Order: sequence, then C-alpha cells, then structure tokens
Amino acid sequence: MAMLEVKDINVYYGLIHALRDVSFEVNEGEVVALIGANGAGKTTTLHTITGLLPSKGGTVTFEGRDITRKPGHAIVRLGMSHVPEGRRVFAGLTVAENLRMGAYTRPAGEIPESLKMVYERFPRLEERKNQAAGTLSGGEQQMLAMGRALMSKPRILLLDEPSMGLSPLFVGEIFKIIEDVSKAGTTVLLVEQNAKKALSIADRGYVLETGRVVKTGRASDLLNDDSIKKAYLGE
Amino acid sequence: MSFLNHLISGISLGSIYAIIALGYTMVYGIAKMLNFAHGDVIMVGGYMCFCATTYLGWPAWMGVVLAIIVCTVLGMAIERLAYKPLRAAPSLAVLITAIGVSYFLQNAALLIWTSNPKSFSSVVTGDAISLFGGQLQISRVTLVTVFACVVIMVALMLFTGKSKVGTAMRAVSEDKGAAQLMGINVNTTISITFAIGSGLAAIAGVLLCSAYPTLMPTTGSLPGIKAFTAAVFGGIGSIPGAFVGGVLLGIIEIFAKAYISTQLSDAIVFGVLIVVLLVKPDGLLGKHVSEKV
Amino acid sequence: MAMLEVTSLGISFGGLRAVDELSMKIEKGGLVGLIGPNGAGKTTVFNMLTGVYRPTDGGIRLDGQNLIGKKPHEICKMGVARTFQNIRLFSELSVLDNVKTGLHNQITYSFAESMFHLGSYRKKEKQMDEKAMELLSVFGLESVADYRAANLPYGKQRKLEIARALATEPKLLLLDEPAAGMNPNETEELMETIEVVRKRFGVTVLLIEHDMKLVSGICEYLYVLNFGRLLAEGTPKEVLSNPEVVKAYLGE
Amino acid sequence: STGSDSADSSTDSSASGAAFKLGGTGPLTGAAAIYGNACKNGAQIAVDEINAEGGDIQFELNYQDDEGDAEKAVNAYNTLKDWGMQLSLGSVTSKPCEATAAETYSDRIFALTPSASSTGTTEGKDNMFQMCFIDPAQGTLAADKIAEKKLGTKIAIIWKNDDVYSTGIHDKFVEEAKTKGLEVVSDMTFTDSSANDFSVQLNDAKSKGAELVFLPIYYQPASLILTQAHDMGFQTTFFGVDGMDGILTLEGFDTSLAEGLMLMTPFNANSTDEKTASFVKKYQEQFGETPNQFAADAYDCVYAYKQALENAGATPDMSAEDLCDKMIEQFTSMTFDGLTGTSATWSTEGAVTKDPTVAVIKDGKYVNV
Amino acid sequence: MNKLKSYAASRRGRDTLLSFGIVIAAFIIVQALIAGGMISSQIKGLLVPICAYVVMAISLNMTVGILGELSLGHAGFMSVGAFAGIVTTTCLADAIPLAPLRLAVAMIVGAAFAALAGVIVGVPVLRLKGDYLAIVTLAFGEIIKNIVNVMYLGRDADGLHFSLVEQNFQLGDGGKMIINGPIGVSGVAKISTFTSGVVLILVTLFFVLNFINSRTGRAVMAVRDNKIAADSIGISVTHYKLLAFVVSAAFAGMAGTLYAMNFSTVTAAKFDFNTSILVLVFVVLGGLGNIWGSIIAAALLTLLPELLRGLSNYRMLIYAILLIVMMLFNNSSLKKRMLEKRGMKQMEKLERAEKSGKEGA
Ligand SMILES: Nc1ncnc2c1ncn2[C@@H]1O[C@H](COP(=O)(O)OP(=O)(O)OP(=O)(O)O)[C@@H](O)[C@H]1O
Ligand SMILES: Nc1ncnc2c1ncn2[C@@H]1O[C@H](COP(=O)(O)OP(=O)(O)OP(=O)(O)O)[C@@H](O)[C@H]1O
Ligand SMILES: [Mg+2]
Ligand SMILES: [Mg+2]
Repeated sequence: MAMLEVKDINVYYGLIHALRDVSFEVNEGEVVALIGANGAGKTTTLHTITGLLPSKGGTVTFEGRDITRKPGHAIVRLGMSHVPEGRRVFAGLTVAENLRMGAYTRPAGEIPESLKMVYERFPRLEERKNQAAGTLSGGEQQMLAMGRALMSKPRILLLDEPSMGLSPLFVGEIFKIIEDVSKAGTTVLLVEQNAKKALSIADRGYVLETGRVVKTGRASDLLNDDSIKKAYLGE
Repeated sequence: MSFLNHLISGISLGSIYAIIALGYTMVYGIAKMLNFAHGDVIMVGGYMCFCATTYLGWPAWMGVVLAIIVCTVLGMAIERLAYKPLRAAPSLAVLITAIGVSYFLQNAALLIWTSNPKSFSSVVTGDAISLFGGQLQISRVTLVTVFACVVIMVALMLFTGKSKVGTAMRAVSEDKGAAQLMGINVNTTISITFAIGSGLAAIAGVLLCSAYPTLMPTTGSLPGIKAFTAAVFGGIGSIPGAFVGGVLLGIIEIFAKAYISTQLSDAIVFGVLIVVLLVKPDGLLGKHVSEKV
Repeated sequence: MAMLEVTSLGISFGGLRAVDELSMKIEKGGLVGLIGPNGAGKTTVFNMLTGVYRPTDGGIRLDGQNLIGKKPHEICKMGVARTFQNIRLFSELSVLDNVKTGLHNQITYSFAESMFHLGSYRKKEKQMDEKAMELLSVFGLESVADYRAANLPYGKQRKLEIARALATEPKLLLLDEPAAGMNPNETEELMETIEVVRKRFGVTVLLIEHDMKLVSGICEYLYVLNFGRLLAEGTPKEVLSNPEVVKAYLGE
Repeated sequence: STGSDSADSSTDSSASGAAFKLGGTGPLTGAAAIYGNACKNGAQIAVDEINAEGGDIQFELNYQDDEGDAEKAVNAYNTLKDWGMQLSLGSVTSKPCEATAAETYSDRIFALTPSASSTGTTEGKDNMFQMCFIDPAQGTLAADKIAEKKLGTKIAIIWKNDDVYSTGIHDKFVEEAKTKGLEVVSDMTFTDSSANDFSVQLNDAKSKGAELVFLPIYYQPASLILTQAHDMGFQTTFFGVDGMDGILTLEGFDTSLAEGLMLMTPFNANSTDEKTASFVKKYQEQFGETPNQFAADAYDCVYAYKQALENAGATPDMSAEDLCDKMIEQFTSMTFDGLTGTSATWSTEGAVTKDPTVAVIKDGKYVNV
Repeated sequence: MNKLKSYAASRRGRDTLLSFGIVIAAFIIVQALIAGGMISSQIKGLLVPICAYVVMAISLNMTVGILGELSLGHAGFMSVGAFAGIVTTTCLADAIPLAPLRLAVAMIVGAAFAALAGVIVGVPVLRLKGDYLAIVTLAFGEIIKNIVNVMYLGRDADGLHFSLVEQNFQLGDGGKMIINGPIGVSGVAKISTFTSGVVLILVTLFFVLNFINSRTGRAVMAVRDNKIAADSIGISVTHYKLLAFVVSAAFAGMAGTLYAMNFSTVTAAKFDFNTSILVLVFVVLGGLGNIWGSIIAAALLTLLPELLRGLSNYRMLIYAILLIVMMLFNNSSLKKRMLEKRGMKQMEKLERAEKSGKEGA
C-alpha cells in the first residue's frame, strides 16, 4: 500500500473550484514530482495534504491512517514535513530559533546533532544563526525553510518549489540534497517549476492542469513525452 | 522629601499598572489581539478574593488561589467560546468580540454582586514601612506589588524565551500556519497563553484592590485601559517593556498632578505618551522590526 | 551620458557590509542584468536605487539627477519603477485597480473632482480603464481583471506587478527575479514580453534573475555581485564564462 | 439583592387603571448604578406602601435605565412617554436630568427629581422640581457651617472635575469661603480616569497645613481618600456633602476610618425617628442593604407627590398636562415633611428649602452636630 | 473584456445605489409612519442619534476600513464638532433665525474644526504603525475630553471670552456661558431634526463613496494594502494617510454637531473612549470598508439596547451576548456558505447571460 494516498479531493476557495477530484499516491522511498503551470493547483494540493486547507469529499491517507480531517499539527507529528510556498520563515525569530522550531516534535537530545547536520548542508545559515530570519535574503530564507523542514527528520517531505530564488549553483545543491535525503530513506513529494530537474531526480511524476491530474507516469517517460516537453520543459 | 514621596506614590501606582500590563502584553504578544476584556477578568479576580475572604472567611492566600483558579478557567473559557471561532477572521473582529466579552463580564458582575461597591480588605497586612522618621512611607502592598512584578516579569521572560512552549508561542504569534507545519498545536498554545494571562489578571486584581480597596463591576475597566496604554508605552509585546511602561506611566501621572496641574493631568499623561511614541515609535523597549523589502 | 550612474555605492546593516564600492552604468534603452549568489546584495541595490534604504556611502544619479536622500515616491516620479522579490500587490484591490493605482501620477484629476465626480472625472477614469486594460492585455491578464489580486496564482501575481510598475511610465524599470515561480515556457513568454515592453514603452530595464536562460537570452550586459562587491561585468558571454563567476555562482 | 425585581417593574396597583403612572430614569447599569438602583428601590418602597394603604391615590412605578448618560436618558424618557407616564421622577444624576428636563418641559409633564442637583436641571423650566439641595446651596452651606463651627480656616478641597455635581458645589464653596474668611490652601481635582490614587492631593493638603479637607464628592472615591489618608498618617477633619452618605454601609469598609468625618446629609439611616426606622427596615428586608440618601430622597418624592395630588384632588384620568399645572401650583405652595427633612418648601425655580443637618460620624454612627 | 469591466463598474454602481436606496427608503418609510402616528416616541427620539451614529460609522470606516488604521479616539473629533457647532449656533442665533440654515453653518464650522484637529493629530501621528497609532488616537481622544472639561467660554456684549482651567473672566449683563468647564453646555436650542440627519447621511455617503471610487480613494486603499508598494509607484504614503484621516475627522465633526444639537445638554465626558469603541463596533460589525454595512450596523445597534428594555436588568447582559453572537456569526462558516450559495447563483446567472449573449450575437 502506498505511503501517501490522495483520493478524489476537491478544494474550493469560495466559489473557485481549485482542485477537482485529484488523486495520486506516493510510495515509500519514492521521489514523486508534481508539475503544472501557474495556478494549476500544486500549492493547493500540498496545503490540503497537511491540513492547512479543508477538502470537500475525498480522502488523504498516510501510512494507512486517514488524515483528511486531522488538524495540521497532528499530521506533522505523524512524520510529515512541508516546506511551504513563499518560505514562511518566522521573521522575528533568529535563524537558530527557526531551526529549533523545525525540531519541535522531536526530543531535545537529538536537536544538536540535527543542527550540525543542517549547518553542514547550509554553511550560510551557521554564519547567520543569530540574524533575524526576516532580514535574510530571499535565497537564504529558502535555505532556512529547507533546513527547518529537515530538522524534524520527516518520513515524508513535501516541497513546494524549493529551488525558487536560488542561484544556479545552489539549485544544483538543493537537488543534490533532495537526492541525499531520499537516499537516506525519506519519501519526497516535490512541486517544482523547474520540471526538467524535478523529473530528472524523481521516480514518478503527475501533471496537474487547472485542478485536475491529466497525466502520470514514470519520470523518465514524462521527460520524453512530447506534449510535456512542449508544455513544461521549454523544449 | 516631597519629591521622594511623589516618586514612591508614582511607583506604587505604576507597579499596579505594570502588573496588569504584563498580562495584556503577554496575550497581545502571542495571540496578537488586544484583549479588552482583560480589565474585567481583573475585576472578577478581585471579587473572587473578596468573596472568599469576606463571605467564606477563608485566609487571604486561599482567596488569592481561588481567584487565580477561577480567572484561569474563565480566561480559557472565554478564549474557547468567543475568540477561537474567530481565528481566521480579521483581528479587529476579535477586538470587538473582546469588547462584547467585557460588557458581558461587567453586567454579569452587576447582577451577581449588585452595583454597591465593596470595600476590599487588603491581602497584604502590616503597617507601612517608614523612613526618615516617618516622613517617607512605603506601603507593604507597594513592596509586594513591585516584587511580584519583577518575579512575574523574569518568569515570563524565561518562559517565552527559553522554554519549548514559550518558543512555540512566539512561532504562533509570527505565523500560525507555519507554526502548525512545525507540529505545534496552535489552539492549545493560544489556550495556554490565555490561561497564563488570566492567571496574571487574577493576581493583578487582588493587588489592585489591595492598593485601592474599592470593588465595583467597573473596577477593572479604567485600570485596564491605563495598563494597555502602559504596555504600548513600553513597547507592546515586550515583557520588560510592560514593566517599565507601567512604572513610568504611574510616575508621570503622579508628577503631572503634583507639579503641573491636577485638572490637566490626564491630558499631560497622554501628551507625554504621544511625545514618547513620536520619538520612539515602537515604544520604550519595543523591538524595531524593520520589514525586509 | 549614461542614464543611471552608480558610483562606489555601499551600505551596512549593523556589522554586515551588504554592498560595498559598487559602481555601475546603464545606458538609455539598455537591458542589463544584475546577478550573483544568494545574499550577495542584489535586492539591497534595488532598495537603494528606489530610496527604500539610504546608502551609507556612494552616489546614484539618474539622467544626472541625484537620487540619494529622495523618498521612494519621489524617485518613482523621477522615472524609476520596480517589482519586488517577495511580491507586493494591493491584495484587496482588483487586478484592474492595481494597475489603475499605478497610473496615479500619470492620469490625474484634482481632489475636488474626486469628491464631486465632476469635471474631467469621467473622462479621466475612462482613460485609466483603457490604459490599464491595455497593460493587462500585454501580460495576458485581461480575463482576470476583476479578480482580487491576492487570489491570483503566484506566476500571474508576478506579471501583475510588472504591469503595475509599467503603469507609472518609468524610464528605468527594475525587476527583482521576475521569472521566479515560472516554468520554462512561462519564462520564455516572459522574455518575449520583456522585449515587447522595452520596445513598446521605451524603458530601460535592470533585472535580477537566477534563471540563466533568461539572463543569457535577453540581457545585453551583466553585473555580477558577490558578497556585496562587484565580481565581474561584461556581456553575458564574457561573464558567464568567467571562471570566478562560474565558481561563485554557476557551479560546475 | 437589587437585582431581584425587574427594572421596569410596573407595580400594578390594586385598582388597575386607576393609578397615576409615575416614571423615572436612572443609571441601573454602569459605573453610577449605585445611585440609580437606590432611587429606584426607595421609590418602590414608597409606592408599595401607598398602594397597600389602598387610598384614593395609587401609583404605578416604572424606572428605566439611562446608564448615567444624557442620550440614553432621553431614550429612556421616551420609553416612559410611550408607556403613558403622567408624573416624572426626572433622572437620578444631573446631566441626564438636564436632558430629560428639557423634554418634560416641552411635553408639559411635571417632574420632581430625587437627586439631580445641578442648577441646569431646573433653570428656565417651571415644571421641574428637586428633592435634594441644589449644588451651589450645598457649597454655600458647607462654607457657612465650617466657618460657624470654627472647624478650621485652612481648607483643602479635593473634587472631581469631570463631574457636574462636584464642580457645582466646589465653585460656590470657593466663592463663599472667601467671604467667610476661610482660606483655601489646596484645591485639587481628579477625574474618572485618575480616581484611584489620591496621594498627591493628600500630600499637598498635608504639606500646606490644611486643618480641614472638604470633599464635595461621592462616597466611593471618598472611602479611598480616607484609607489613603490613614495610611500616610494624615490626621485631619474631613467634611463631606450629601454624596458622602452611604460610606458607613459600604460593604467591607472599616468604618473606624470614617471616625470624625463630618457630612451634610439630609438623611440618617440610624435615626430613631419612627418613619425612618420603618423605611430602613423595609429596605433592608427587601434589598438586603442599608438605604442611603438617594433612596430616601426618592421615597420622599413619591410621598410629596401623594400629598400634592391629594391636595389638588387630582385623579388618574387627568392628562399629564393638567396634572402638570396642578402640581406646579401645589409644589410652590405646600410644605412637606419627609425622611430627608421637615417643612420642606419649594421656590418657583424648583429648588427645595429644608433643614440641612450636619452630622459627624462617631462610633460608626451619624451624630447631629 | 468590456463585459468584465462593465460588470465591475455595474457592481460598484449597484453598491452605491444600494446605499442611497436604503437611506432614502428608510427615510420615506419613517416619515410615512410618523405621519400615520404609528411610531412611538421612543423610536422617534432615536432617529437623530441614529443618523449621527450612522455618519460616525461611515466616517470611521474611512479610517479603519479604507485607510486601514485603527483609531480608538474617533469620538474626540465628534466632540470637537459638537462644541464648535454649539458655539456657532449660539452666536448665530440672532444672525440666522432660520434653524436648518444655522445648523448647516454650524456643521460646516464643526467639520472645519474637526478637520483642523485631524491635521494636528494626524501630522505627527500617522507615522506610527498599527496598534501604536491606535493608542495615540485613544490618547488624543482623552486629551480632547480633558481639555474641553476645563474650558470656559462665554459671550456677552463685548464678544467671546475664553479661558482654560479657571474661569478668569466675568461676563457683562446679559452675557451667557456657552461652555462652562465640567458643567458643560446646558440649555442648547435643539435644532437637529430627522430630516437634517438624513440629509447629512446622504451628503456623507455622496462624498465618501465618490472618494472611494476615485483616484484618491484608490491611492488610500493602496497605502492600506501595502505601504512599501504604494510608495514605489509614486504614492506619498503620509500625504494620503493624512488626507483620508482628515476627511474622516471632518465628517465626524459634522456628526458631532448634529448630535449635540439634538440634546439640550452636552458634556465632554460623553465623547470618551466608550463612544469611540461603540462606533468602532458599528464599523467592524458592518464590515470593514463596507459602507452600507456600517449604515445598517449603526442603526441596528443603536436600536438594539432600546428594544431590549423589556428585559430590564438583563438588558445589557443580553446585548453583550448578542454582540458576541453577531460577531461570531459574521465570521462563521455558516454565513460564508450562505453567501457562497448566493454568489454561486449570481455567477450562474452571469454565465447564462453571457452564454445567451454570445448566442444572440
Ligand atoms: N487564497 C485564494 N483565494 C482564492 N483563490 C485562490 C487562492 N489561492 C489560490 N487560488 C486559486 O486556486 C488556483 C490554484 O492555485 P495554486 O496556488 O494551488 O496554484 P499553483 O499550482 O501552486 O501555482 P503556482 O505555480 O503559481 O504557485 C489558482 O487558480 C488560484 O487563482
Ligand atoms: N534590513 C536588513 N537587516 C540586516 N541584514 C540585511 C537586511 N537586508 C539585507 N540584509 C542582508 O544583506 C545581504 C544581502 O541581501 P539581499 O537581499 O540584497 O541579497 P540578494 O542578493 O538579493 O540575495 P537573493 O538572491 O537570495 O535574493 C543578506 O545577507 C541579508 O541577510
Ligand atoms: Mg504554488
Ligand atoms: Mg534578492
């Protein structure tokens, strides 16, 4: 059985029907990419999974448990971590405090080790550990958001455009980190505009169009799919 | 000597403002709402202690404990029933609801305890301390209040700064959605905030009524507004700011009356407040959060 | 004479030297890129150009006029408009009204006319509507003109911000990561749009971007910042093959 | 408690329809609720007594909440008008009463207020009468008594400068004090928003060597002043006005603090006078507390109405306007004995003349001076 | 494209029409009821205060809803308008015997003084943000109250006499104290009428709606939504903040004049924090930025405690509970769902209209 199973979810913003019967699944250990144009509903999907938005009908199952109506914090405690769109770092807290917040659900004893791990991956964060997160540059904040999510040692990681605003050097870096994390056993659901890169590290992919899943398949197949090439890969 | 006398009066009055302001600032700092019902929770605390000591004949400390328990429960109940459903609403909606709660508490108190004022017997007994052969008098309530203020202030600072729940509170105040993504139970955190704030209100109520011993259904509202002013003066959301703001406001009020004019003292106090805020737009100890562009 | 002249510009935040000794020149009609690693100080440069931050030292001149010490709205009136890295729309206003607000100093009528809806009110409002719709159509946003701006998806919000900035009829347009959050196709489209805009409205463009396809595709000249200092400058070809730039910024 | 019966309890008389409709407004909620409820309760007792007697004169009483606010008072008054009020008890506090007095004047409904004491209440209105002394009268009287009894020549005053009542008495007192050779050494105020701490005022009085502190204020802030004066060891004579009445019944108040306090009150709940004793007893039974001067004034108002109506031979079927003329005639000519003073008469301006008494508190009781 | 635009425009137009329509319809109905003798004195007495509060609510909505700044001292401007208006009418009693005209002049004077107060407060204070601004407006309201409380103003043959703190002038024969310190104002000639109140509402509506639907209004709303962005497109944040604040103060001043001229007596204490809060309640309950919501909320909430009189001692308690319940309902999912349903229908209608339009073409 799949680790995360999304079935027929429907989400409305007032009158706007943003997701229509969206279904997909993520198996343990996989990297699954969710791609689609602006406004396709990718962010909405992630928000619905982690309980920030309610779904009308449909179910979300995580490791066999129905989490559709569970409050967000309880879902996170099950081992899910979400790097939200727009980073959402705690602007008034320092970098180090932000990272500690990431490990909120974990025993205090394990925090120093995780901190070390994050600082190793993002040396810039260590340099700035006492700076208020709100004054970081856009890219630095993106690193912080990623680092914060890693602090919780999630079993599944939901990433909403993690490469946005990062320098080319760092985009490569981030995708390496995602691969590392995945190799270390974390399942990843990845939303990316950089579909080429995303599909190149993913096992499978889903394509969203105006709130519907329109295509799915192995990542390598999608990479070679003509219509996808045309629509999302810019070739 | 009269200067010192006034200073001491100012500190007595100010420490009362400060202790109320601490509760205000605590709730504001975390829940980002101006809880205008805070003053009325104070009033309830005063009545609880009064009933316990006068009607039930309990010793003062038990009265204080009862007040704290009742107010804590009351604060959490108010939060649960009146504020929680508005979590997603604009903050002004919560402000108005808080005003509704304030009206409610005042009028409920009026029905329960009638409009007749009660004279509160101080929970702090003992004669004032006199210095300089009786020329300077410091009442024990003042000493207890200042002491309580400092203890509470330090405890709150340690709690919000260092403890896990405390940091969670700060995260919640910054971004509820993101806090939830960290696994923080936002509702519980806010409940705890209200519990602490209301418990503080009970202590403030007992001390307020000990220092100025009359108790009416409207007892809490004006000190509440003054304390709110004090909290802003010191930098709202800042815990040491509430303390400093409260004490300074008390001193300014007394000095305005003593050295300028009792008739214009309200205008002077608020005038000073405005001038200070113009010079320091984030209050005396408020953190300047410049928005990164 | 260059249109924008920046001379040894610098700023510090506490102990942090965010930008140091930066000099740049941009000719009229140019399309110039500002690139560099995260935290290099690019956005900070924009903030100084638009008066949001006051530089600690150095000078900025636009067509010979000094910009230092001017307020952001004054600088805008002098012909500099910008977009923001973290989008800043008027979230409660409709998409159309966002652009009309951008026309604030372009099509004007007096306060009295506002209050009485007399005089040229109707005519001017109509002009504004037309102008705004025209700008929206450049970005393919005319179908969402009536939406609340906050309800647009990320990519459309970015476009709307550019449309709003253009409405102020700038001489110099500053774009902070315009392609962030867009997929390659949309980026392609954006590149075309920028070109169109440049021709049609005759603006000079300075943009920050991490998308190398966009940068090398449309920029005529590049400045590279690293730790607040100028690391390199030149045509995209030169710069992007500069080993130092590769090491600090591009990788591989 | 006072809350036991409803605010607009329209006490049905035995012979329903044959009763005079008597209405009044007062603060039944809010900060001034003590005064409103006292008046309402006092009037209620009088109405119940009169109705129980079963004489020709029967009343139906209706008290409406005005929250101590002029605007709300007019609303409350209009409610009473819709109800068919024939005779009015005005309002309890001064500013609201000034507002309703303007209405009763133009509607030609006679009004007798138990406690609204400002001059503005009656000024220019021929059908507005007061049961209490007007403020300036109290100011004059206080200065006269202090001089006459030689209570001290250096006077300090603490008054409330956002209150009509307090200001009215204060202004006249200062004027009169000059002519009586009293020296006001300290003249200080407070307002609603600074009604907790009186250390500055007391320190000033103390340092200027005041022999007497005049308190033209109500008893609730006065109790705080007495407590604080005690705490700072300031021993002097305090002299209050009729608003001071009630201080001894303040629940939980250490009455020893009020020892030696002098006040001008027309009403003494400790009085052994039979009428007073019976009133106090009834009040305590019904409302669980000792009545103050407000309650007594309201009680008197109802009896004064009874007397006037009897004298005039008025019947409940008369219109308010007819009653108004009759009442003006009666009140300007009759003499009334009540709980708050004997042989009370009224001037054509509506002000009452009755014996003021100065009492001093000894062993927790009023003793006439 | 044109359709969308016309849709937006027509919606805006409809809101405007709706606001005017409500007021005029209410006026006609009430007048008819009065003519038919079907309205109680209680309601009749409430008409002018309701009008004053409606204007207050509309004007505060400009500050809170349109400008987006929390003001807790709006009653201070009402106070300035009230006392300025009283002084004006008293002085002009002989010069302008026609009451409505005198009232109109008084309102203009009241508005001018309130606007002046708005400038005095606004210039330094509007630099502050959020809750700091709120506390300063609260402070300002208290200062005005305190100052009016110690203000003495009288008039005799020599003209106006004025002093603060102590009355240091003696009036000549036939002189009259207009503002007498804490005693306030007594014996005001009541010249406000329901009709004048409704006219004031209509005037206010006209200007405020015009303001919102103009370049100036858009600039103010832009400042509200994002100051930094507004600044970046050439809108002077302080200028537009101040403008909106002063306009709002001016209308509060007019409301103050209307209010004061309806009672024979006025004191400064009336215009305290509680009154400011009361008006804020109207605004928030009616919906921020929603003008006709303000109108309805102000009217309803002024009526409500009066209609609850039958509950006697429980009146204010019930009022408090109703207030809370209304706020909760206003933001509840229940209401949202109701609105959605309605919106859905409108949307469908629009779609259908569009479709048939296309087919027709
Ligand atoms: N708060 C909101 N209110 C109303 N509509 C919204 C809201 N947020 C998103 N939408 C709408 O829902 C749809 C899906 O948006 P979503 O943000 O999920 O897209 P996305 O795929 O993440 O796009 P992007 O790549 O631009 O981030 C869009 O049409 C958008 O306009
Ligand atoms: N207001 C501020 N206070 C303190 N530090 C600041 C402030 N603004 C910027 N900084 C720091 O200055 C440096 C430059 O920031 P800037 O935003 O200009 O970077 P950037 O080049 O735009 O990076 P990115 O590509 O990630 O957006 C960063 O390290 C940032 O932390
Ligand atoms: Mg998205
Ligand atoms: Mg940047």
